[in-house]
Amino acid sequence: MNTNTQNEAIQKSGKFSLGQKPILQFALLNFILLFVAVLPHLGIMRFSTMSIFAYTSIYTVVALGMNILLGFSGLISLGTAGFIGAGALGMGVFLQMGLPYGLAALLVLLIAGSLGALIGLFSLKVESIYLAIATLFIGEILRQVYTSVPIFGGEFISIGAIKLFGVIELNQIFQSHRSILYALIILVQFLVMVLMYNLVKSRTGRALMAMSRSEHAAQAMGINILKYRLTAFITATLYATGGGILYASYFQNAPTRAWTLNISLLIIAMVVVGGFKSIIGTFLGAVIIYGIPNLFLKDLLGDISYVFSGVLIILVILFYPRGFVFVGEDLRRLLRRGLKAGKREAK
Amino acid sequence: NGTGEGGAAQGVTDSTVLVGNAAATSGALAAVGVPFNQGIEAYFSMVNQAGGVAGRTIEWVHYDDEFDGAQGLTYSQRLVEDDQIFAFVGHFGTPTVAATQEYLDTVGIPRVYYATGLRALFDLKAEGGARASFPVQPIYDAEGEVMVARAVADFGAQKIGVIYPNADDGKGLLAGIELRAGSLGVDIVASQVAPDANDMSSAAQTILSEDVDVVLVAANQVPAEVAIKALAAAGNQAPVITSYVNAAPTFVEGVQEALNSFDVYANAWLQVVDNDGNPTEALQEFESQVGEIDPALAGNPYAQAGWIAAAVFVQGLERVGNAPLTWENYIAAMEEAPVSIPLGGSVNFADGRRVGTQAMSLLKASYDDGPVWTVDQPLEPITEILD
Amino acid sequence: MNENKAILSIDSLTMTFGGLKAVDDLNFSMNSGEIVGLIGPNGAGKTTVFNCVTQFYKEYSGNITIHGDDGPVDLQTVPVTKVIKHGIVRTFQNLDLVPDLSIIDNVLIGAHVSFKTGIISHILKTGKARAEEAEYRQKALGILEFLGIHTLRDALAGGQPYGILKKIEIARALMADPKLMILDEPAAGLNDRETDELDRLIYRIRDEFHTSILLIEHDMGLVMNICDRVCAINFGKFLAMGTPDDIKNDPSVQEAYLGQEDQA
Amino acid sequence: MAALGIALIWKTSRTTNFAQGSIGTLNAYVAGILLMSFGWNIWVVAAVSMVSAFLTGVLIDTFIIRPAAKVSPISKQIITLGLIMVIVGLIPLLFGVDPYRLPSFIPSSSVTLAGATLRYNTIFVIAVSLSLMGFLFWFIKNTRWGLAIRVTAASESTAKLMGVPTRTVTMISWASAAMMGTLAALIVAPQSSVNPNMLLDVQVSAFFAGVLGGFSTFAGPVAGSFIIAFARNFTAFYISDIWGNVIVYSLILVFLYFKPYGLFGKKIVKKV
Amino acid sequence: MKPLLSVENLSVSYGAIQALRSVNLEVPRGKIVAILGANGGGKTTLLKKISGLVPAVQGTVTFKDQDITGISAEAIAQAGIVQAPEGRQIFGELTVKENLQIGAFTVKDAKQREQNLQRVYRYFPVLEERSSQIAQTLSGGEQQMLAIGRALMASPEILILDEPSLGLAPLIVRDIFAIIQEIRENGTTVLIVEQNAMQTLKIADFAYVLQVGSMVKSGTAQTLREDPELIEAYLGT
Ligand SMILES: Nc1ncnc2c1ncn2[C@@H]1O[C@H](COP(=O)(O)OP(=O)(O)OP(=O)(O)O)[C@@H](O)[C@H]1O
Ligand SMILES: Nc1ncnc2c1ncn2[C@@H]1O[C@H](COP(=O)(O)OP(=O)(O)OP(=O)(O)O)[C@@H](O)[C@H]1O
Ligand SMILES: CC(C)C[C@H](N)C(=O)O
Ligand SMILES: [Mg+2]
Ligand SMILES: [Mg+2]
Repeated sequence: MNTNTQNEAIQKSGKFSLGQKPILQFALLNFILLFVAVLPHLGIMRFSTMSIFAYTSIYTVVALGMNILLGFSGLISLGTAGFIGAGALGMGVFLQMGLPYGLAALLVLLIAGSLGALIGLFSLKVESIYLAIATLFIGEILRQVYTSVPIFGGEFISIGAIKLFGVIELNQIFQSHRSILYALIILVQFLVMVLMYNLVKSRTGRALMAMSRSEHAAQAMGINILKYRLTAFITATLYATGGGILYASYFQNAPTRAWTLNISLLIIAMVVVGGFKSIIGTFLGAVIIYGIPNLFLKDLLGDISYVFSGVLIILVILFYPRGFVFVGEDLRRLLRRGLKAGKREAK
Repeated sequence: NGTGEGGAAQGVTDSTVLVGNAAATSGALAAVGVPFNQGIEAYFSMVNQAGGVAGRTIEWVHYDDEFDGAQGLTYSQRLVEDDQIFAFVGHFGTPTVAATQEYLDTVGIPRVYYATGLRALFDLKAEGGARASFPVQPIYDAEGEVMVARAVADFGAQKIGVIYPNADDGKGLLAGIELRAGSLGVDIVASQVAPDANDMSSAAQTILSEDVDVVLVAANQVPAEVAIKALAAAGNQAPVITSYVNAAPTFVEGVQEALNSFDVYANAWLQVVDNDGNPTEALQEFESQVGEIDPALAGNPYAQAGWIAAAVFVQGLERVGNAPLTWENYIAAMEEAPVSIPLGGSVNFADGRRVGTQAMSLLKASYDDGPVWTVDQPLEPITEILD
Repeated sequence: MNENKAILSIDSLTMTFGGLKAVDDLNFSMNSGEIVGLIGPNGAGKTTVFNCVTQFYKEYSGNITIHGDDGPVDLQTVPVTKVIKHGIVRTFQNLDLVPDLSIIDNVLIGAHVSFKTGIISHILKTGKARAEEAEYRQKALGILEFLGIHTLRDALAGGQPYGILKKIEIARALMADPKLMILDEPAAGLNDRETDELDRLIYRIRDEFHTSILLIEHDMGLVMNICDRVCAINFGKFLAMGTPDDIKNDPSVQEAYLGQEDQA
Repeated sequence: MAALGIALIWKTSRTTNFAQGSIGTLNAYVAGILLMSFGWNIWVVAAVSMVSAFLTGVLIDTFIIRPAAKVSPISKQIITLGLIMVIVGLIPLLFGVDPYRLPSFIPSSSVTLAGATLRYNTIFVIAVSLSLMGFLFWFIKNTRWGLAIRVTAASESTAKLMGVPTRTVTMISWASAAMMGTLAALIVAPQSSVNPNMLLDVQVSAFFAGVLGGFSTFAGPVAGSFIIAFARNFTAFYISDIWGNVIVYSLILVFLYFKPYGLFGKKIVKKV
Repeated sequence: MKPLLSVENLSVSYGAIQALRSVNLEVPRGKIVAILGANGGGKTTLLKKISGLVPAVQGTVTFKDQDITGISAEAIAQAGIVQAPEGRQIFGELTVKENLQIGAFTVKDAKQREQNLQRVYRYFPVLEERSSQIAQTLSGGEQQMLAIGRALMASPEILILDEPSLGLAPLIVRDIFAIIQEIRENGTTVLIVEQNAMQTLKIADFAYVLQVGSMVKSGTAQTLREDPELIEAYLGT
């Protein structure tokens, strides 16, 4: 072959940017995040800052589901907010009915999962912008149901302390409980990251990508488009609903009016800004979209922080069209260049 | 947490007292949150310039919660735990107030004035930490009752139409309306609308087809305006009464075309003109103070609300005077006698009574050279209107 | 190898688009182990025939039968995604790969239906799932080696030269252990030397993977070199079928497709 | 109207412009401030705000959409989301927090037609949208520049190879979309008021109208708009306002399932 | 005489991959110039650069004595350099006729456009038959004809063809080569990339060979046709 030199170059540059040992990366990231639970007790960080981290991770879980759709399957949903709402309000309703936490979560996931399957069915018929808007319909319908059906309480359902395994009671109004809740969220985030990685690196991940990038070849290779659309949508709704359950567990309150299109768009923004198909990138996306404005911008800029959040989204997309996760590559390159320069100087 | 024994509470030093709130000051609800906070700041700076209260100046901190309850809770916790404020002044918005109620009750920190009519604030006999809660604005249920009482007493209505959005405000008002209508034995024709609808013509037609004597527009701001426009388009002629929230000049401007077909009234818990139609002293003071920030704020009802929130809080401070500034003492001071509301009547917190202001007037909208609300019925205690 | 056993037979196949008869009452069959070429002018309906065989088009009339291990099967009763289970795989005239997957992962897509472990065991990465994944990865690597592109295995498919992309498509098809491989213009875009290489490759595929091959090609050099038999069609209709020499000398084929001998 | 603007951007960039409503709102504020500070006639104000809408569109195209040429369509949508945040955030800073009022184009008089009262303003609105729709439809379908717009949407780089000045094409379409959004805002404003959220509901409806009618045609979104408006009023009147929406949306979903490309949309055949 | 188009010292990279290394090329007016070479040699990249679709790392492209290295693709097309690109890139959702019409976007004169259309229909009658068919549903070869026809619609000064014979039946391939000659007779300069080397060298005036991004041979078509090394290395037997 006369293209060998180029091939090597391709091999180097074309590598999936998850790094060599992604699972280790996830472990490391979540381990560091776990420390956030401790810092406030040492007086190094405010508890409310930990809460911001908690919501960032909750949104990460939701956005990971969106990445399965958007990044791997080339599908889109504008109804995500409806499903986060389903998780939160569903927990509210079931917990108020006195169901144990685990059962309530299971039921909520089951219901939302079947709704996701319904969308999957739909997606076989409807494509591109029509699909996007069909999901927007579903989001809108859910939103209207939440605000009009009396069992959702009109404005909100107050959940209060949650009971795990019937014994451990966690009430977010106590700081130490908040830390435990936060740690649990990080744990779930870690699990979700690992499971997602395994999923997309398997036959299913390949099938999802083939389905969206080369539908005909996929069919010829025996990939059943319906089955994988269902898989994609069910997974995404389960993640979104799971995020909603975490939200309800941490916030211990389930508002009915919060689940607007805007939330769904922000979730998509997390994926886009962070990086399609990248798990770490999705987390970075959530940090940029939710974390940074709440951690820094608001304190620094006050009321115009909202404008800057918008500017931030636009800038990151302009400079990192493939996702902010590629900042890692840039940093590494800079570092290498710096090292080289340093060596040269040393000589 | 909270109160140090005998000594001062958190947020209190010899020369300062720190208070704050979390409010929506960005995004769509900035239109409410920004002037509201400016009203608060205007009052505090007036007090501070006059040397503060009992030797302490008032410091003020606020966070933007984007009208999101989760952020509202996070920032409220920051205010309590990290910034260690003495009290919330002007706790803002249904989502945040709803999400923080349990937490703040547990902490027992004083909250003076809620910028919402959230029904859950209504409490005839508050105890424990809930006693630190001091709602000032009317609560929707109570105002709903007033609406019906007015319709019957002042307009002799037998059959009353109601347009209400499917939200806490609409539902609260409706609950009050139904309660009072039941006891007065009048008929109600209620039509529900979506709070964000741009077109309420079908609701308007439903009401009109029933031939009602008075229409109650049980809604806030934009939906109320949309509803009144829809009523005009549908050919309504019956008088309309709407919520106190709408008793602002800009609202009249919005519905001015409708005034050709029927009269529009609004409840008001504030009285900014005296019986001769001249601006009250309280109003002049308010206008001159906020005018320093932005002259446009003078007619802004949200700025007025913020102003009131700060004023009510300061009255409590003044009552504590030189006694140790603790939560206990503050709560006792607030309960000890009715607190007067600048631009309005007064509010009585005695014996754990937490029901908001108890006096309302009736205003009538007109538009000649500009938008005006004129006093149709003076400020009366709710109990008297209801009789 | 049972040379004369039919593997695919097409009986009075007709496929219309609106008013256009893209395939018109076509009959031919091929035997197991055979390399058969399908030729004809542009728009003759060749790709359409492939699409009917692989069930991308289902509204055809006539019969397409695959003679597999368990007797003849009417392909029309088989959903498009199950065609591969009857040993038929294809490549595409306009390449159809996943650009943002590595080459080896693209090839692994060809093993999609072979996996026995399910989604749950993949998510949990059970030992079985791991072993199976490794097994197919090994197999894919073998095929890439066979095609001489194994050094590229971890490169992304997108941005590779045309010739490499064609080989990836072939590798993906081979992953499924096909009994019948259907190639749509495998030599298009290759230069003469690369086409020579392809000649030999196709033979080796037939012999080492024990498969029959049906191909469409406009490169007459390739067709005449490697095909056991050639079927020519025009305007969707059967024109002639026979050995390459028969076809080369068939006047109707010359007129419709090849042009006069002296210019060829 | 809003539906048309979205359809136009969809045609030219394969991007759905979530900021359509916000751009319209922004320029409605411009109209509002002109009206308040100078007391100009509503027609003049409308004309000026259309010019400012045009400029907004051009600015957005040059500073945001153009540099993002290499960005995937979904990312472009997210850019428009960022735009919403910028615009909604800027409005209070630029125009203060008070809502503005805009009068109707034609004062409130009405005509009774077959039992239903129609205000002249409504008739005017319908007439304007229909003629604009007709013109656009004709333009895109039958002119050289219309073809250029469609080609740019399909593949910008190939369009360039054909000598199509794609920059101008996208700029003009963003500008006209901004104008349509603004027109929608000016039409809606008298019904409610000029506030940052005024077009939220309208915009969602516009999307719905688009799918119902079919995005690939220009008649579709308009027909869709009228059908949805009618169906909502109908169910709202006979059932309830809240459930009305839910029912209408669900019905449309069912409809879409059977006619995935909308009333007028055609299925695009893909060749293997 | 100065060449109509010339490329000097041109290098192009895709990220880490260098696709062209200091390439030189001259295209004289009224001639057919062929670029040959193995897969991945950089032929398409060179054509893309000439059309302004990729940025250069170094070097210049000169057309009619003007530096067009940094000019936008549409300006280059308007100046008269038009390409039938690799992979056809027809507008699949438009009809055949609309595809042809957009090809003539730069032609201001309606009469001229009509003339060009008739000429394309004469070359490829099947396109006239299918003028209202959605381009996506054409057969592979028909799409190829459409791509070539679309480029011809622009009355280009330089016509660039990237593997025009790809997927075409032998008879049509012969037609294409005849058409290319006819186009040259009419005064259009042609720059062509082809795998079909021998046939191309028969009609070309000059030829270049690209290997792994570098120009390794160039000369008149005549000399290259007889170069044994070339026959051995790139053209096969
Ligand atoms: N979906 C379709 N709708 C309309 N016509 C179609 C469709 N698909 C194919 N055709 C027409 O049917 C005819 C046969 O097409 P097909 O793709 O089978 O040709 P082919 O023999 O493969 O040609 P080529 O060698 O050029 O690839 C062509 O004229 C084509 O335009
Ligand atoms: N978009 C791209 N991204 C990355 N690498 C690319 C891209 N396009 C081309 N390349 C690489 O650049 C080199 C030259 O490619 P080019 O397409 O110019 O070759 P070519 O001579 O036209 O080949 P072919 O005969 O396959 O058409 C190849 O190694 C190819 O892999
Ligand atoms: C904007 C707020 C001050 C008022 C609003 N109606 C609420 O209930 O929250
Ligand atoms: Mg074909
Ligand atoms: Mg090439």
